[in-house]
Amino acid sequence: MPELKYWQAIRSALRDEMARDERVLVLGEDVAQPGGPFGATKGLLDEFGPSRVRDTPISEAAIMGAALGAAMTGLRPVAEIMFLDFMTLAADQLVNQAAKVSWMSGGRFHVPLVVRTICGNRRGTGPQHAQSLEAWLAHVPGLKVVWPSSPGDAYGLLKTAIRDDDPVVVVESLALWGSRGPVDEGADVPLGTAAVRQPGGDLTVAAWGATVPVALDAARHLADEGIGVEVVDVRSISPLDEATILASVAKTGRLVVVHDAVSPAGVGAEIAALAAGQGFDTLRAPVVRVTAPFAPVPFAKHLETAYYPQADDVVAAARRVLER
Amino acid sequence: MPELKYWQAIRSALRDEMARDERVLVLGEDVAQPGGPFGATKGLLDEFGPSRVRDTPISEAAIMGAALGAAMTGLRPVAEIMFLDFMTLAADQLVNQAAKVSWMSGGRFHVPLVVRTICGNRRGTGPQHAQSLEAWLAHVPGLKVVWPSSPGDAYGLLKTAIRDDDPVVVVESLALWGSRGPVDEGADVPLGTAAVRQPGGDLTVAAWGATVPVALDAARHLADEGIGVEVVDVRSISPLDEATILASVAKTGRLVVVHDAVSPAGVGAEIAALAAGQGFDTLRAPVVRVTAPFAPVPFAKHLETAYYPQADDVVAAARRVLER
Amino acid sequence: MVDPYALYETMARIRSFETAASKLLAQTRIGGFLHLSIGQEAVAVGVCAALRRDDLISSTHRGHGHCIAKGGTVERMMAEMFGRESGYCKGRAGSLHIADPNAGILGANAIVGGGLPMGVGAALSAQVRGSDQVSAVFFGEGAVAEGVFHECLNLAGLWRLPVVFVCEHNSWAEMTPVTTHLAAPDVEEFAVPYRIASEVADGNDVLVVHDAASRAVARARAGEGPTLLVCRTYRWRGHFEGDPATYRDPDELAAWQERDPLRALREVLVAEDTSAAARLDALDAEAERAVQRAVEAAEAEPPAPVGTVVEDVYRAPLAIHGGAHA
Amino acid sequence: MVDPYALYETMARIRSFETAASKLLAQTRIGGFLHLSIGQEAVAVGVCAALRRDDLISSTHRGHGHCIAKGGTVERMMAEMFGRESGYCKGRAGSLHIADPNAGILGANAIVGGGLPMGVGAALSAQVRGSDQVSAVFFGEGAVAEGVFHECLNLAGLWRLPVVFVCEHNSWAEMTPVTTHLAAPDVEEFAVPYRIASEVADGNDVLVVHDAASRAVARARAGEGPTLLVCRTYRWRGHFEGDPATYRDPDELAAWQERDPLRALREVLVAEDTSAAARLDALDAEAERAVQRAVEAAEAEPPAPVGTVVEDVYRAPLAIHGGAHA
Ligand SMILES: Cc1ncc(C[n+]2csc(CCOP(=O)(O)OP(=O)(O)O)c2C)c(N)n1
Ligand SMILES: Cc1ncc(C[n+]2csc(CCOP(=O)(O)OP(=O)(O)O)c2C)c(N)n1
Ligand SMILES: [Mg+2]
Ligand SMILES: [Mg+2]
Repeated sequence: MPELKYWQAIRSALRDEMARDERVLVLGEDVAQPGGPFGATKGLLDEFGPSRVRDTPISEAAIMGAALGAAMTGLRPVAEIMFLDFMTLAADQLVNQAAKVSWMSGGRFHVPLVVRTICGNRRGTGPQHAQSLEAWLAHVPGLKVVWPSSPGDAYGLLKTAIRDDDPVVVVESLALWGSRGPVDEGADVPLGTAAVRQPGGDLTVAAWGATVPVALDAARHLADEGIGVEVVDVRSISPLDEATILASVAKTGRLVVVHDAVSPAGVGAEIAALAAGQGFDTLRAPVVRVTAPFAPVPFAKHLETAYYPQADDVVAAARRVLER
Repeated sequence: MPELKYWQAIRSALRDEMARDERVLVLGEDVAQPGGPFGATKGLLDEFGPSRVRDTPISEAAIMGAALGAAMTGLRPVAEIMFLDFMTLAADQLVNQAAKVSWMSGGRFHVPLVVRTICGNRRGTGPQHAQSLEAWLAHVPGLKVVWPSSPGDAYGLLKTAIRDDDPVVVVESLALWGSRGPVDEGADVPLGTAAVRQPGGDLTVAAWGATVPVALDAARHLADEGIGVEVVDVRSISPLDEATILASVAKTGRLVVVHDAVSPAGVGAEIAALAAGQGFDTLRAPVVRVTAPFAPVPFAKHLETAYYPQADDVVAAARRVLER
Repeated sequence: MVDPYALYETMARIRSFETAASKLLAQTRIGGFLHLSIGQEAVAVGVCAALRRDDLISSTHRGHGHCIAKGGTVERMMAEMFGRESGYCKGRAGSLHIADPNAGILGANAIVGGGLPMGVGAALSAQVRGSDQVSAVFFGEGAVAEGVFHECLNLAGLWRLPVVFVCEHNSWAEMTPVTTHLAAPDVEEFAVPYRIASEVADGNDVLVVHDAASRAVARARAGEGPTLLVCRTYRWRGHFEGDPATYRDPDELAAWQERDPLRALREVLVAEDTSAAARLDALDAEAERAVQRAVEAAEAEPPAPVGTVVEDVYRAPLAIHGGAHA
Repeated sequence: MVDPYALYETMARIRSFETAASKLLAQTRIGGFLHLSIGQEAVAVGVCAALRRDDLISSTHRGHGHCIAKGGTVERMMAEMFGRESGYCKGRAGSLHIADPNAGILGANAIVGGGLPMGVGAALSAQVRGSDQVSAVFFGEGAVAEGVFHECLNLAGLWRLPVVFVCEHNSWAEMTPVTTHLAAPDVEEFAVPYRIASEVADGNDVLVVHDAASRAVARARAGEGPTLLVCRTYRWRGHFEGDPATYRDPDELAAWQERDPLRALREVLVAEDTSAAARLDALDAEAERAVQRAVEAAEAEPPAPVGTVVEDVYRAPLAIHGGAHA
């Protein structure tokens, strides 16, 4: 298995799918000639030509909607919305249109659309380039949402997303852009599945994207003290893999959720609610959410570091939960 | 105390605040000459003139952003975004701009902006005019969000919102448009407070907007069986009145949340997570969320009726929780 | 050459359909928001007659005419208004969301301007696939104030996409006149800064609309890029059924009613051929019968089963979260 | 009459500030995304010199020049880049978000086109309050593809708001040339369908920009409505610091560097007056010293306290939900 960087894995998935299926089209700001704002589409223009790899104007709504229309009429577009924060500009096209077309048309139109977008969290990009808006996406029927935390998943989830017949938003972490890992080009990663990154019996920590390394770090600390943390990489934000999360909570009885989004009505709330609902009988301690404070994302490095959950915060939360 | 209809209460609050404070400005589609798509701004143009009461083009982003700029420079605008679904078109201006200006400017600019918007749920308006997107708003630091369930609150919350120095989104229910109730023009309703609409000792039902009557209805049914339901009208979606909700759960040990939004990452999840976190030790049964299914809002009356939570659904959920 | 009787027939079918829908709503036999295009039929028919069946349209809240003209059947449309499973949206989404891949209808739309990008996307698809399909996108002049209109013109202009932007310019957006919602009413001027072709047509003359649309479609099909086609017309009814339209001058309405697109075409045809009147009367009668049959059939069907409301959210069923019975 | 030496002085301050910022970033003494306007100073200075202190501007991701020209101090701007509490955003939001009510700076902005509506809103406010304040809104030609630009032109045209739309047309949006992102590069043409005035100015000639801006501001102040002012210019640096800008032809850059706005003004002044050179050299030196002092002062300050990051989210503190220590 080759080792690739996160962004190379993305590029590799795009390349492989474009080679396999001529219906796949890539469009977005700076994706063609420049090869992507951060390199993830480098080489595609040369290999697949200007019809299938297109630089767009700075028009997020039109990018999303044009990709939608193309998806309804025989193509399988991969649209790039440069930063997740800019999804606000494409929100009508995504939420009121793309997500509803299958349902509204009585299942007669399908929308094999992939939207790639970057979350700039933990990379000094500030309040308008680093918001974690996955909860918005999870709240929209008709969308699927994934957030890979490793090059392997970046490859596998994107590939599966492109082959899926429904709109899938793939959120990518700029913070993980240069991280390396094995990429199995044969293996698909099914949408809708979480992955247990580390088994453990005392406590479940659920995380995704850039908080997975944070959770694993905390788990290592706690392992030194003989505490077994099960780290669940949620990975599929919508649909949630409820079974895997509930099974872990059933085993450990304790749940901490870590995410970079703010807390109110975040995906952490959904996971906590799941535990408080179907998981209630197995829950032995309060569910603790370790999240960003209810404030925009600061730019200055030292403030940003303090803003996002760190391994220490997860360890502290774990201790509180384990006291019980 | 006069009895007013819900929409009349809104109009009355606008009128009173415009008369009191000449900085208050009303702008939106069809709000001036036509008096609002559903009458809530009737008469304001005549009384306050075309400078302060403005019909806009169909330009949700510009409406929101122009109101923001006006709020930053000495006015107190009340912008109308006709339906909550259209907030998607103004989302950048609301989320990336208005909500962050105070924080980004180091507290030097303030944004005394009110955004009024209607949710068309339970009124046959279909998939693009009836979404309950309050969870999106609750997830945005810098916004306050309220949803009145009665004429009294429609008046009181709007008035308080106009006097507030932060951006407040007021969601109004078309389903309650013609409902009547007493309006105390002297009393302010503070933002950030829930209201216990009916006390009870056996079970807490949290609801807002058009599900408050549903919850009260269910409570009446259960009262006949000797079951005491405490109905909490959440009313302030952000910030949540955590104390009132937790106090009720501490008393009853059981929580059902009812809302018209879909379930995943909804405000119901937040309230369930609150119970599973700070409220865990008082919780004696799983938290049940009674919500719309994970699908767009149907147009046909019989489908819409089945789609939204009804009193029977709340009663059934209550029974399940009370078995424990 | 287009057959003017075919144009008339389609206009009559739209007129009958909407007249029936208006009555059905007044009788509460159907529900929902109903936006009628009575008086504007010539635009829908003139444009769609210039299209092939495999061409695509994207429509609006005032979309019955577009859908019928593009080949949507009154049976399935009526079934949709009644909330029947045989409706275009399986009865769940209503007249604001009619869509049909077989007839090339991407969808009506309840978001002003919301359908423009998908129409541009269909044109993009045709271009990428090397097909000569054309996409026509309907919108009211009110949608010109939505930013997305401009994003679409720019994209279509840049990529020279085979799309015809059809503005149904009826001078009103809900209860607000164009003088209040556009800085200038001359929508066709927007073609200039985007370097796209434009056409202005009398939107109440179906032959004129058809001519202009045919030129636009021919350009698109030949790879010569988009056209902005502005048709001035007028809606006879209120913004939606139930709107008394007290905001507008009755004389304004009366003047436009004088220019009824059906009557206008009838006069042309009758002037050409004395037997035309009878033929047109027959078409009127047949249109009404067809709609009547559709109403009866739809009404006789059972309501769409309640369980179907959670279907088709995704192509393959997912475990549905939430719901009242969760 | 505008004092050209004052114009020069401000351009020199901007040039010094950004040159220093570039070095500080390269030395990792500061962090963040840094978009420099070196080469474009004449637009910021020409426009802002036509404004009063109580007029308002709304700025962009490339906003240091606008902020300095409008009266932002290099001390507080530099403190912001260093993440100090004395910075304009209390060190929390960085150079992309500088705002100052006292200097009439509504804010820089990291969303392309995001600042346009608030600038229009400031003009609306002035109109409603009966003030004669004017609002100037800066944006790049890339923002013309964002729908909100058009919504703003329409609204401003309709209401004849006192706003000047200033397009800094540098022919590039990130790594993409204008030919790829606009159907036509002639942004000034958008004034026509909105019936607003337009001006085209050589964006590297501060006197020309100032003249055009002064006319636009005068119209706005007189209640004659908005102007679209398009200034052709060029950025010397990459899109952001760290971008090697390999996508563009070095000759293109070289040609524009020949037209350095500071040097151009210097040549004019020296031709008029032989003592000018010394005076301008002194201004250059003073600009550099001022920036250097600001750097030293900012660097000497302690980092903004970590707790301040949750302040000012609301005017009155609320119970903050969540957070790592919840
Ligand atoms: C985004 C959005 N904003 C507002 C509305 C409410 N609305 C529905 S139709 C309409 C007027 C549309 O006018 P126009 O585009 O001219 O079409 P017409 O009704 O005249 O055919 C408005 C404002 C909406 N449906 N969507
Ligand atoms: C809504 C949005 N889309 C995309 C971006 C990424 N982005 C930042 S600057 C830029 C190019 C802007 O070009 P232009 O407006 O011409 O300004 P210039 O950089 O040339 O000064 C882009 C695409 C963004 N910040 N916001
Ligand atoms: Mg109209
Ligand atoms: Mg540019």
